[in-house]
Amino acid sequence: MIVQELIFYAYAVVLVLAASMVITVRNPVYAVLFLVLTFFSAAAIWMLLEAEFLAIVLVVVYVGAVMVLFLFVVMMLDINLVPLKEGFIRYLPVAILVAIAMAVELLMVLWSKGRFGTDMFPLPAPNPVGHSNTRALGELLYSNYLLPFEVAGVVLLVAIIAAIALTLRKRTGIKIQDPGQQVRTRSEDSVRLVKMKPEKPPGV
Amino acid sequence: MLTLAHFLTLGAILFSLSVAGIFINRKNIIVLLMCIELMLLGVNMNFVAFSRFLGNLDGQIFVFFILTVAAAEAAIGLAILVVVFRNRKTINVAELDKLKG
Amino acid sequence: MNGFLLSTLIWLPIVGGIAVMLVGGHRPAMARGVALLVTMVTFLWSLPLFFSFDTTTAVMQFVESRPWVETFNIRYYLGVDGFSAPLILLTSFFGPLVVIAGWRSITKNVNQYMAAFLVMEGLMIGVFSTLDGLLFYIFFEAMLIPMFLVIGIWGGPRRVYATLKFFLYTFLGSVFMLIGLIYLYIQSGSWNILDWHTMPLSLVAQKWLFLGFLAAFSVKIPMFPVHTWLPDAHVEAPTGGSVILAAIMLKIGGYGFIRFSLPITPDASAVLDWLVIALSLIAVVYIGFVALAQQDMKKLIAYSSISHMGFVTLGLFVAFSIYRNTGGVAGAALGVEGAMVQMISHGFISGALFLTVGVLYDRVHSRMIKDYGGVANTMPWFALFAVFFLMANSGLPGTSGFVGEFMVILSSFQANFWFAFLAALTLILGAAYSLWLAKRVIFGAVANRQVENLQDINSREALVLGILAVAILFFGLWPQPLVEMLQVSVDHLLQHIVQSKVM
Amino acid sequence: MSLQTTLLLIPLLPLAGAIVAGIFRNQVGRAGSHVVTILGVAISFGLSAWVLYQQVSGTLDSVNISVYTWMVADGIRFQVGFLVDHLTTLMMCVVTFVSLMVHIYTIGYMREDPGYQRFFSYIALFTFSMLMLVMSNNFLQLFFGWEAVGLVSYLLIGFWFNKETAIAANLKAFLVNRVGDFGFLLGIAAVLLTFGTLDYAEVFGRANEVVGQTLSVPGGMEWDMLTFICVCLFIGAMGKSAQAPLHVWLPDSMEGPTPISALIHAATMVTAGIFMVARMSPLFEMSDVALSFVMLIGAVTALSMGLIGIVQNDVKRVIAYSTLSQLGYMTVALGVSAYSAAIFHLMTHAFFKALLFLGAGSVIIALHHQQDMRYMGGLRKYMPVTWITAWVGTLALVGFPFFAGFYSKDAIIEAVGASHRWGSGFAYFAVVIGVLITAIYSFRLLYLTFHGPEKFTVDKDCGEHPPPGQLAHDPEESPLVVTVPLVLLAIPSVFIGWLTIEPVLFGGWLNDSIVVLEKNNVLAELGEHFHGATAMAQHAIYTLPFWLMITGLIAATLIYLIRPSVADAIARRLPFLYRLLDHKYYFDELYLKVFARGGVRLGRSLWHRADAGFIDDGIVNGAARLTKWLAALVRRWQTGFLYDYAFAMIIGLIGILAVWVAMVPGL
Repeated sequence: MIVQELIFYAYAVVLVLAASMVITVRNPVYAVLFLVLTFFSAAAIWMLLEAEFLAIVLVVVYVGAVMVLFLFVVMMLDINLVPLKEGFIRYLPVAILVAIAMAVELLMVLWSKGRFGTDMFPLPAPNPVGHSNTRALGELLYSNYLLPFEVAGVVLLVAIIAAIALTLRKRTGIKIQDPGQQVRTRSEDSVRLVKMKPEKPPGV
Repeated sequence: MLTLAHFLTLGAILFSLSVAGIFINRKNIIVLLMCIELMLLGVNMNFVAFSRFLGNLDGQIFVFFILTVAAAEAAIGLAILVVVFRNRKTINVAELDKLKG
Repeated sequence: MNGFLLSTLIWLPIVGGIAVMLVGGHRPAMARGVALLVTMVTFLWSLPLFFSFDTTTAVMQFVESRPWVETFNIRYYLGVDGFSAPLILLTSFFGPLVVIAGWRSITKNVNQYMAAFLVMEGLMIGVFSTLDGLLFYIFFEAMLIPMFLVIGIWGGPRRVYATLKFFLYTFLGSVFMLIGLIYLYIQSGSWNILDWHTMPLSLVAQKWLFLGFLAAFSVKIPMFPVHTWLPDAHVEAPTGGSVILAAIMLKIGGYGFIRFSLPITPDASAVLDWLVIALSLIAVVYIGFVALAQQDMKKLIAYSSISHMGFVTLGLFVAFSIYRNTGGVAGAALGVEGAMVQMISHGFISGALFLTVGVLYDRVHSRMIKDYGGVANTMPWFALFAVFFLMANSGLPGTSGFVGEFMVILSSFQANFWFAFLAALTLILGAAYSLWLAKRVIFGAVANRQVENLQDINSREALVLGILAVAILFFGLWPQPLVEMLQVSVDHLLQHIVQSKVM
Repeated sequence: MSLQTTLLLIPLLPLAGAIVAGIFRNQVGRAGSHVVTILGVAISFGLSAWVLYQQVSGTLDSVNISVYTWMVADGIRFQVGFLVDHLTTLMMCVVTFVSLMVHIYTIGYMREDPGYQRFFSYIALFTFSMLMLVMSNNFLQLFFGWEAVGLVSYLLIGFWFNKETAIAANLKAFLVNRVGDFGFLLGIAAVLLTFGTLDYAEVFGRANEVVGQTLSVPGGMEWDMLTFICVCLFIGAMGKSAQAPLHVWLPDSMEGPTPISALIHAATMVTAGIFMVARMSPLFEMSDVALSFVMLIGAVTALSMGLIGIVQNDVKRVIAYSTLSQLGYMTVALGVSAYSAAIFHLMTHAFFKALLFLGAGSVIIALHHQQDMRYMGGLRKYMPVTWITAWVGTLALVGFPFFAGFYSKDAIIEAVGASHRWGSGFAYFAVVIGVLITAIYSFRLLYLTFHGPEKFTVDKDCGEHPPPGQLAHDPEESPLVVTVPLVLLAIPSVFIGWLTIEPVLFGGWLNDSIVVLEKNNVLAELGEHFHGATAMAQHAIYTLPFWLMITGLIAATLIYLIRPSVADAIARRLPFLYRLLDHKYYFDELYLKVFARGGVRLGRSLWHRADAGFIDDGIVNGAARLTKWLAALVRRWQTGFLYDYAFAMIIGLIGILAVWVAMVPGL
């Protein structure tokens, strides 16, 4: 048990520190990298909670795809960083105040009267060996949650189309082929038949 | 001994940190998006923890959907960001005031 | 024919207005012609309201009733009694006059101008003839739109301010009325105004309703202290707009008191009559003084209108004092009839005065008194009419302006000496501002070159002013036909309002 | 021709003349306009005389007919109708006769005026209005006539509307009259409240039933109803008959053409108040307080206005103040219940005062519209007819025995002397001293105008608009259309008193219209000592007024004819008195400052402060400003930046959490 606690605290500290760095570092590239670290730590803690599938998904999908997307964007755009950090010092006290206020309120709820302690939520037994978290999730997802699952798919599709539609730009002044136009071409457009009198050779 | 409260506390701290992040990074839309990701992570943490302590997988299903939607959101958000940057040559939120009357 | 008389009167001008609109802006002559034709036909069509009117009964006549929105029990319910019939006649009478008055002075978008007036005429007739609460509200509000356009498009330099003020003022008042109407509907399950008349109501409910109606109608009439929209609206409105505003629209406020406040909330009226009477007397005296100080002819006439309309509200509400004093209503009918006569008469006189100012404005393009002087030298016929109308405005016996004031003063004397005393001050104040105006504008040596070059009124203007002068003189010398129309309805109203409706 | 038609024609013919001359002025032309109006008034006079003849001969009683119902409201029938009794007939004859004379005179006086037709139209309209007033059988029509004569008076004073003084005067006249009418209307309202009808016959018939009724005035007062009615009605009379302090309009009304001054502001309209009070004698008799009030007002007017007349230089204004003073006499007579004497003086005064005005007008024409007496003098040799008729008029005015004015004025003085009414001592003093004053200003006028050295010079080259006191040619006697009316008016000015004193005053001729209570009947007392008109005149030399008149004559002769420097010396010695009189007791200044300017200033300040300032700017625009201000305030939060909204959300979230934390028990 003590091992688990140690792991938890270790990762929790990393998580919190990384998250703090995300919001404070100057360079967005670093911020993304710290965010990646945060997600890794979170994944580790989820492993502790025996949510193996989600932990892996977090790492693979989130870190592998979304964070990379972030990195791409950050690096692709030529961002002038100076104005973006304006007001950082000015708002820091407010931010700290708000954050502390929020944290204190939340913690007051969480820790008072042992509402979320072992009395109310006893420690669950570890899953038996051979239990597949992925399988359990899959069974649930393809039965009870089939429709939301499909909808999620649609959401992703829409997101893909939207992202493409948004970023696609029609560039003028470049030579590109228009396949539609090529296919629509008819013979009349390309060949013109002209009737003309035969010309007499000169001198006849 | 790890209780539910530990995990929830971690989520709450994550959430509070992301709120502070929104405050101090008000100008930088990229970091704002990241803060939102952090916030979702905090929420997801809660879901997973509850799922575990209640022995109910529905919470994880929910996290699954949240991840989906968050990915979609990040994609579209970044797309918008790119378009904005292309048109306005800045992602400074303070300068994005064309719609203000 | 009687079955559709009122509907025809409402819809003929509205349809005619749309037709005029469709004539298009490039054929102004045709637009004027069609407008004149429509208004003339409307006027002739309204004459049965006078000749076939049964003066022996207070029940509604020329009734039309069919369901409209059955879910909410809203009906298309029309009918007239002694109060509304003269006002409808007044409205249709002014139709052709306004068209003729705008014959030459309006050059921009003639068809739209005429169309606005025709639609307005139809809507105003609708206000006077409807007996369904919601229909009344719809007409009451819809009427604002053409007026808003008329002032806003063909008005003077500050027209935007004036229209906004006019619109917001009226709107603010009528919203309170709408709340009252909805309350009445919820209580009675009917939109029928006549049902509301007989429906018992608690005193508290009546008070709130009374205040709601007061908000709507005191703005419309207008009463002190919600009168300040009127001078601005008048000053900016084109002549025709001023005429309709003064001659008809203000009367809707007085009519509202008669149709809604008094019969629906008689107990509240009796309790709160002091409020209305005090405001009326303030209007008579205070506004009289304010009118004295005006530099702008239209403003002066506008203030004088407010002062004169004070007599209407005074006449309507002295009944309660008389009833408290004597236990009977003898003498009260004089007040209510006086109020009605005053409304009709004020329609003629203020309309005529705005037309005379319009005649000058068309020539000199100024409404300021200081730009005139000695107009009688170059426009003798005009001076004749102007002095006559101003005399009528100051309540000279023999003109209709006298009759209403006389009746109201007689009636208010029965209620309270001081009411009559203050009201009679108008004799001095009215003469002072009217005749001082005459002195500065009509009389005196020719003031400037523009006055020197004035042309006297042409036959078209003479016709309009002449018709009004005849009307003013006729009702001054023989008000009996008008009073006869009112008599039974007034008696019925008075019998009704002295009986408590409190459950 | 039925009686009703006759009576209808009497007022309607002048009206028809007025309409023709006014509306069709261009069609009928100048000659047409005077023909048609004179014809109308002449027939009207003829018919009036015929009615009078019938009544004198006893074939016609007093008539009360209704013409049409004006309105029936609230069960009260308002009618238009005629009450033609002896009083009315007398007035009708006086009005139409003087009017006819003035019409004829006008042909000459207004010969060169461009507004010729308009003028005839107005005076004919006036005749109509005045007839409607005197012939009325109810208060409503009385009020109609009352205001209508006021209207025509307004139009006529301002006839020369290019003259700034004229249009100021007519406005003043109308407004001051309106002050009187204000009281009059309240009086009518009180009559209606008390009697429930406005018909003379019914009201008078029930006058004694309402004695002691009170009018409760909110504020805890109880006023005697009849006194209230009478005082209110008399306030109307004070306006119309120019009694102090509502007299200020009459002298200014002299800005109108002279025929008007004669017709309206001397003979007829200004006496409407006197007529009205006499007509209402059944009511006034019931209230001693009201009668005392009437008498005192009259006495003050008679005395104070005469004094002003002495210092005036404008010939018409002197006569105007004389008219005021004489109206005061009539009012005093009313106050002591000698209504017949008032009416009698009204009649004689109408003739001789019209004569004096027309004579003054004749002088004014001769001097090319010069009205200042300081530029007259010695005119008798140029204008003999005018001079003689002016002497006749003056003698009648000062009450020289055998002249018309003597009988009427002496009767009034005697009646006041015999009265026991509260305040009659003062009134007696006023009317007796008034005789002296009348003599002084009348003879002063005569001397300055017709006698003494010529104070104008004749200069043929003085141009179009000569300075005052210069004439292009010698003054000439006026044409026949002017002198004939003078002569025709001079005749009754001499004889009418002698002829009619017996029937009018003591013969009970007016008994069918006038009611006098036994205790008030001073004329009956006088009647006991009356032994015929001639005897009365002979007896005059034993009375104080006669010798006062002679004193006035001598004083005026000394001061103004023999030693003109004395007048200036007196004025210098008594500067205060002179200034007071010269400024007419400062009434004009007071009214101008307090009422006219004060009213306008009040209006302006109400307008700017209350209307435009408080309501419009404060409340109306204030509401708009408040909305705008609030919107601006709120708008500042609406930055348009997403993060600001996000902050708002977060802070809201924290707030909700805080509330939740605080509310949930046990936390």
